[in-house]
Amino acid sequence: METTVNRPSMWVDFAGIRLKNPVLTASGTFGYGEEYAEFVDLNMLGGIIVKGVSIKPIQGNPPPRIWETPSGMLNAIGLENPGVDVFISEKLPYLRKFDTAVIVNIFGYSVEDYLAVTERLDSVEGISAIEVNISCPNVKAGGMVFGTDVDASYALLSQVRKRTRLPIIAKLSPNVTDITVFARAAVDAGCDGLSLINTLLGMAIDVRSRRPRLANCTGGLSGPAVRPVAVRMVWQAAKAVNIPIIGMGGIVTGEDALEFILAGATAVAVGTANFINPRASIDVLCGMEAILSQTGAGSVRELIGRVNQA
Amino acid sequence: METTVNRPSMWVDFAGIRLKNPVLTASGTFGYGEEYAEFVDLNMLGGIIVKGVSIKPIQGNPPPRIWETPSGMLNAIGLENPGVDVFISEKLPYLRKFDTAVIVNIFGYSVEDYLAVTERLDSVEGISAIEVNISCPNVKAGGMVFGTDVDASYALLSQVRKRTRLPIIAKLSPNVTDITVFARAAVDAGCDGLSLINTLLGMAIDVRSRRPRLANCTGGLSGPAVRPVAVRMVWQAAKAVNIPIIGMGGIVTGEDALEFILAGATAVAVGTANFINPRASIDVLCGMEAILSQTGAGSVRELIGRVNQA
Amino acid sequence: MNKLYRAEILSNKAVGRGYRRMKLKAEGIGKTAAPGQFVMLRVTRNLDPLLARPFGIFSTVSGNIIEIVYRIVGRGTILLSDAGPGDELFMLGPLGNGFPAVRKNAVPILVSGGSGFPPLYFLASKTRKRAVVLLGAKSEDCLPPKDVIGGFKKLSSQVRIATEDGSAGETGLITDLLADVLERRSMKGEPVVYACGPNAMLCAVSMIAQKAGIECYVSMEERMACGVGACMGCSIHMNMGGYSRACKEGPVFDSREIRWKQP
Amino acid sequence: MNKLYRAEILSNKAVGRGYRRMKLKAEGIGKTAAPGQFVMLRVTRNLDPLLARPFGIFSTVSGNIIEIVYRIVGRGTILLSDAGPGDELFMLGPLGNGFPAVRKNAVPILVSGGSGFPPLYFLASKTRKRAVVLLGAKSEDCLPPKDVIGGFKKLSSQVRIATEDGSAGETGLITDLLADVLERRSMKGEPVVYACGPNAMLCAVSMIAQKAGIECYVSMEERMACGVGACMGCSIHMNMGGYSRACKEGPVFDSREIRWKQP
Ligand SMILES: Cc1cc2nc3c(=O)[nH]c(=O)nc-3n(C[C@H](O)[C@H](O)[C@H](O)COP(=O)(O)OP(=O)(O)OC[C@H]3O[C@@H](n4cnc5c(N)ncnc54)[C@H](O)[C@@H]3O)c2cc1C
Ligand SMILES: Cc1cc2nc3c(=O)[nH]c(=O)nc-3n(C[C@H](O)[C@H](O)[C@H](O)COP(=O)(O)OP(=O)(O)OC[C@H]3O[C@@H](n4cnc5c(N)ncnc54)[C@H](O)[C@@H]3O)c2cc1C
Ligand SMILES: Cc1cc2nc3c(=O)[nH]c(=O)nc-3n(C[C@H](O)[C@H](O)[C@H](O)COP(=O)(O)O)c2cc1C
Ligand SMILES: Cc1cc2nc3c(=O)[nH]c(=O)nc-3n(C[C@H](O)[C@H](O)[C@H](O)COP(=O)(O)O)c2cc1C
Ligand code: FES
Ligand code: FES
Repeated sequence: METTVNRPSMWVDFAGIRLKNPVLTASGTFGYGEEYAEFVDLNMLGGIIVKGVSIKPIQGNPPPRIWETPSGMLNAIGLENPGVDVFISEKLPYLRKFDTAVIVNIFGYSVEDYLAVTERLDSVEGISAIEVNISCPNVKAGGMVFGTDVDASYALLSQVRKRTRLPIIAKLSPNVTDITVFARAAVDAGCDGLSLINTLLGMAIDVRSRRPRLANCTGGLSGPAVRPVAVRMVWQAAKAVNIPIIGMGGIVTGEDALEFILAGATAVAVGTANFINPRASIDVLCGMEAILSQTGAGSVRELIGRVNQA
Repeated sequence: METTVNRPSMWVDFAGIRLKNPVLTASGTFGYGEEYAEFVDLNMLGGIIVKGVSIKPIQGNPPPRIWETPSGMLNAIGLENPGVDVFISEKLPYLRKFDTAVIVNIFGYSVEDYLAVTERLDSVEGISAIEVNISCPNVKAGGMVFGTDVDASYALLSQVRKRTRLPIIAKLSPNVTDITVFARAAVDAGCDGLSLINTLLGMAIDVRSRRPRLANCTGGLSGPAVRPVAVRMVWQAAKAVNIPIIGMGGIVTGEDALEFILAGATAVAVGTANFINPRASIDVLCGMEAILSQTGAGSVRELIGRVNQA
Repeated sequence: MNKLYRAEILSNKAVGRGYRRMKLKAEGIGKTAAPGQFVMLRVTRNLDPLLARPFGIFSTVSGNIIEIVYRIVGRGTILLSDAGPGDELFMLGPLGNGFPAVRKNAVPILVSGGSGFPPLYFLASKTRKRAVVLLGAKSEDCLPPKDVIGGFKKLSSQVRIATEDGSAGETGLITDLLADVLERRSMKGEPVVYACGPNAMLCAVSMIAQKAGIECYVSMEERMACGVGACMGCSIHMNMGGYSRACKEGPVFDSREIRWKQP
Repeated sequence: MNKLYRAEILSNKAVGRGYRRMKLKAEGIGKTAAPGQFVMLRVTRNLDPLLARPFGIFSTVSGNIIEIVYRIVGRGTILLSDAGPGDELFMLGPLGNGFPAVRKNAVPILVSGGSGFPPLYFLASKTRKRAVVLLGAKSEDCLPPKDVIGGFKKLSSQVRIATEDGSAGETGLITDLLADVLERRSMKGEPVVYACGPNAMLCAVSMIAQKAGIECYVSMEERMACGVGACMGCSIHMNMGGYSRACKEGPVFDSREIRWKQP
C-alpha cells in the first residue's frame, strides 16, 4: 500500500494534550473501552472519550431506546451510567493500562451535579481532559437546557472551569440557531476546547401502533445522515473561535474524518460507526493516512481548517 | 388490493382550503408542474407548491449546486426563478388547467421584495394560498435572516398578512433552537398555516481538492436523512399552535407521510423523493390509503396529531 | 471470544413458511458458538439500512461453518435474501450468553413461539438429553419450516404443536401445552424450561414455570445497535432494579431475574 | 417522450479498461432514443446512495432494448456492476436533447475525451455519413474498451487516438489531433464537431472549432438529481447570461452558447 511509503505524521496538539493521532471515540458509543478492546488495540487510538458519567448512578430510560433511521439512528439511552465513583474505581484503572488519552465525558441535572463530578475527577490520575456534555437531548431535567441557553451554558462552564486544573472541552448542542454564539460563550467561560456535534433532536412514529418508536418519545439522531450538518457547524465554529475542536457526526471513513479536519477540527471522534463496525476507529485512522499520503501531505496538521473557498 | 375495498376518505381542510387529499409537492422540487406532468396526473394531487418566485428574475448560484449525502442531498440552487410576472403570464395558466390547489411559494431579499410579490399575486386568479419562505439557507442577503430572527419573522409576516386576502402559510426554518417560538410568532402575525421543515444548513468538502462540494460552500440538506428532525419539529409545533401544518422532510412512502400526520400535520409535501421517483407523490398517496384501510381508519383526518405517547 | 468476520455465504435457500436457511463460513466461528448465542450481520455495504441485524445461531455445521434460519420481515432481511453463495457479509459473533448447560438430572422442555426456534434447535442438537419440544404459533404458516420440525422430532422425545387458530396441531396457546406437560410430569427427572419467542409469550411461560416452581431460561429479543454491550440500546428491565443488556448479559436470562411487564 | 420504467437487465458484462456494458429492456425505449440523450438509473432500492445516476445511451439494440457502457468510478457504479441479468432497475428516459441531425453536406468529426465516447458511438451508428473519430485519454487504460474502438473503426472513415503519456496512439492531447485534422481539411464537405468528455477538454475543443469557424456541438456533464428539469441542480452557464439545465435544454449544446470558464 502506498500509505506506508512515506507515512504522514499524525500527532496533533489538542489544548496542550499531545494526541498520537487525531482519532478519538465518541462518548457513549465506545462504552469504557472494554467492550471494544477485543476488536481494537486501544493503544492505536488517539484517545477514548468515555460514556458520560454523573455524580450518582443513573438507570437510564425504559426500552425501546433506539431506532434505525435512513443512514442514521435515534437513541434515548438516558445517560445510563454507574456513577463517577464506580467509574473511578472500576473503569478507569482498566483504561489507564493503555497508552491513549482518556477524556471523561460528564453531565448532571444541576450545576451542583456538574461541579461535584468535576471535583471528583480533578483529584484522580490518568485523565487527560474533561468533556462537559451540555447538550444531551434525552434528559428532560438537565443537559439540553444548558446547551440551548447561552447564559446558562456560560454560567455552568465558567463554574466547572474553576473546579479543575484539567483541560475542559465543552460539548455543544447542534440544536441551536447559531453555533458560534455558544462556541464564543465556551471560550469566554475559559474552556480549552470544543466538541461538536452532539445528536440532533429527532422523533419517529410507528404508524400502525401510533406510538413513538422510542419509549422516551424523542431521541438523538446520529450517524452518517447528520454529517453535512456537523461539518457545517465545525466550519462555522472554527472560524469563530481559536480553541481546538473535536469534530464528530457521522464519521465512517477516513475521507469523512478529513472533511472535519479541513473544516477546522483538530481531532475527530468516531461514534455510531463503531456499532456497525467495531474496527471503525482504526479504519478511519488508516483511511486518513492513506489519503494524506496519496495527496502528498506530510502531516495531518497541515490540513486543519484548510478548506479553500472558491 | 385491500385498499379499494373501503377507501378511506382523504380530503382535508387546510386553513379553509379544501384539499382533495393531503399530498402536496414541496416547493423547488416539482418545478411549476410541467416537468412532472408526463409522469403524474396532476389532478390526483392535493396540491402543488410551486418553486419559489421573487419580484424580479433570479439567476441562482453557480454550479456545482447539488451534492449527494448519505440518504440525502445538499442543494444551493440560489432560488433561480423567472420572476413573478413570468410566473403569472407563463406558468400559472398551465397550472390552472388542473383540478388541484396551487400554492405559490414566495421570497425576497428585503421586506419590500416580499410585499411586492404578495401584492402582485393577490390580484390574480387561481391561487389557493401563498407560502412565505422565510427560511432559505442559500441566500446570503435574505431568507435565513428572517427565518432565524423571531422579531424579523414576525415583522415580515404581519406585513405580508396586510397585503393579501389569500391564506398565507409561513415556511419555517429548522435551523433554530426552538421551533415553537417561530410557530407562535407566525400565528401572532396572522398566518393561516405553517410549512416545515425547510432544509437544514449543511456542508460537504472534497478532501482531495480541498474545496467545498458546492460552489456556494454551504447548502440545504434534504431527503430521508432529515426526516426524524422534521417529524420532531412538526410534533413540537403542532402542540404549540392551533393553525394547520404542512409537514415535510424526507417523505418517500405513505408510511413516512403518516408519521407527519400523526405528529400533527394536516397535509404533507413530497420533495426530494420526486427526484428519485417522479411518481413519488402518487406512490405516497396510495401508500397512505393502503395503510389507512389496513388499520381500519375511515379517514386520514382521524389521525391528525393522534400519536399516543406511552 | 467475539470476532469480526467477513463471512462467506455458502448457501441461502428458501425453506418454506417465509423462512430462509443461510450457511456462513468463517474461520473458527463454529468452535466456540454455544446455543442461545447470536451473530450480528450487516446486510449492505452502503449506509441504508445502517445497523447490523441480530440472528440466533441455528447450528454449527463444522468448526468454520454456522447456519442461521431467518424470516423475511423487513428491509434488512429482504436484502439478506438477495445475497447469494460467494457473497461476503460482515459478521460479528458469537455474541452474548447462551443457555446454561443442561444438567444431568434435568429434562429440558424447549418452548418456542413464532420464530423463536433457532436457538432452541441448536440447544436440542447440542444436549445429549432428549428434550420435550413445544412449538406454538398464530397459525400453521407461522410455524417453523417443515424440515426444522422434522429435525426437532429426531432430536427430542416428544414434539407438540399448538396454533391459535387450530390450523395445525392442537388448538390453543403454547402455554396450554406447557401447563399440560408440567401437570403430567410424565418424564422422570427435573423439568427445566428453555424458551424463546415474543416477550409476551416469554412472560406467560415464566409465570407458569414460577408457579410450578421449576427453572426457566428465556432468550429475550430487543432492538440492538452494537451487539457488544457498548450502546446501552438493548436494555432489559431487571427485578433487582435497573437494566441489563440483552446483547451482553443476555440474550438468555433466568426468567426470575426479569421484571416482566404484565400485559 | 420521457418514461419511467422498471427496466430488466439482460446483460452486464465487463468489457475491459474498467468498463461494463449493460443491456436494458424496457417497452419502447429504443424507438425514441436519439444520440446524445441519456437515462437516469437508480442503483439501489434503498436510500443510500439516494440519487439516480445519469448514463448516455450507447446504442439501441432494438425498439425495446438499449445499451449503456459505464465506467466503475464510485459507489453507484459499483452497485450497478453487482446487478445481474434478470434484476430490475428503475430507469427514466430517454432524457434531454441530443445532437442535431448530421446535415447532408456535413462531415462529422467525433471528439471523445476519457469516458465521453458512448453518445458519440450512438451518433456514429445512427448517421449515414462516415465520421472522423478522435479518441483521447490520459493513458491507454483510460481509452474506450477495445471492442468499442473496433466498432468505431467499422463505423467511421478514420479513427485516431491520442494519449497524453503516449502509451497508445499518438502522444499528446486530443486537441492536437483535432487541430491537425482541421488544418488538412482532407475530407470534402463541411466539417462539424461533436464532442463529449471532461469540461476542460470540451472548452479547448470549442475554442479550436471557433477559431476554425466551424460548428461544434458539445455534450456537457453536470451533477444531476432529477434529470427532468425540476431541481435546477445541473445548470450550465450560458453566454446570453443565466443558466441552462444540462438535463433539459442539454446535455448537448451548441458550443457557442456556452460561457466557458477558461482554465
Ligand atoms: C438476539 C436475537 C436473535 C434473533 N434471532 C433471530 C433468528 O434466528 N431468526 C430470525 O428470523 N430473526 C431473529 N431475530 C429477529 C431479527 O433480528 C429481526 O427479524 C431482524 O432484525 C429484522 O430486520 P429487518 O430489517 O428485516 O426488519 P425491520 O423491521 O425493517 O428492522 C428495522 C429495525 O428494527 C430491528 N428489529 C426488527 N425486528 C426485530 C426483532 N424481532 N428483534 C430485534 N430487533 C428487531 C432491526 O434490527 C432494525 O434495526 C433475532 C433478534 C434478536 C435480538
Ligand atoms: C448526461 C450524462 C451522461 C453520462 N454518460 C455516462 C456514460 O455513458 N458512461 C459513464 O461511465 N458515465 C457517464 N456519465 C457519468 C456518470 O453519471 C458518473 O460516472 C456516475 O454518476 C458516477 O456515479 P458513482 O456513484 O459511481 O460515483 P460517485 O462519485 O460516488 O457519485 C457521487 C455523486 O456524484 C455524481 N457524479 C459523479 N461523477 C459524475 C459525472 N462525471 N457526471 C455527473 N455526475 C457525476 C453521481 O451521480 C453522484 O450523485 C454521464 C454523466 C452525465 C451527466
Ligand atoms: C447510543 C449513543 C449514546 C451516546 N451517549 C452520549 C453521552 O453519554 N454523552 C455525550 O456527550 N454524547 C453521547 N452521544 C453522542 C455522540 O457522542 C456523538 O456526539 C454523536 O453520536 C454524533 O456522532 P456520530 O454520528 O458519529 O455518532 C451518544 C450517541 C449515541 C448514538
Ligand atoms: C433542489 C431543492 C430546491 C428547493 N427550493 C425551495 C424553494 O424554492 N423554496 C422553498 O421554500 N423550499 C425549497 N426547498 C425545500 C423543500 O421545499 C423542502 O422544504 C425540503 O427539501 C424538505 O423536504 P424533502 O426532504 O422532502 O426534500 C428546496 C429543496 C430542494 C431539494
Ligand atoms: S446492542 Fe448495544 S448494548 Fe446491546
Ligand atoms: S437534474 Fe434536475 S434540473 Fe437537471
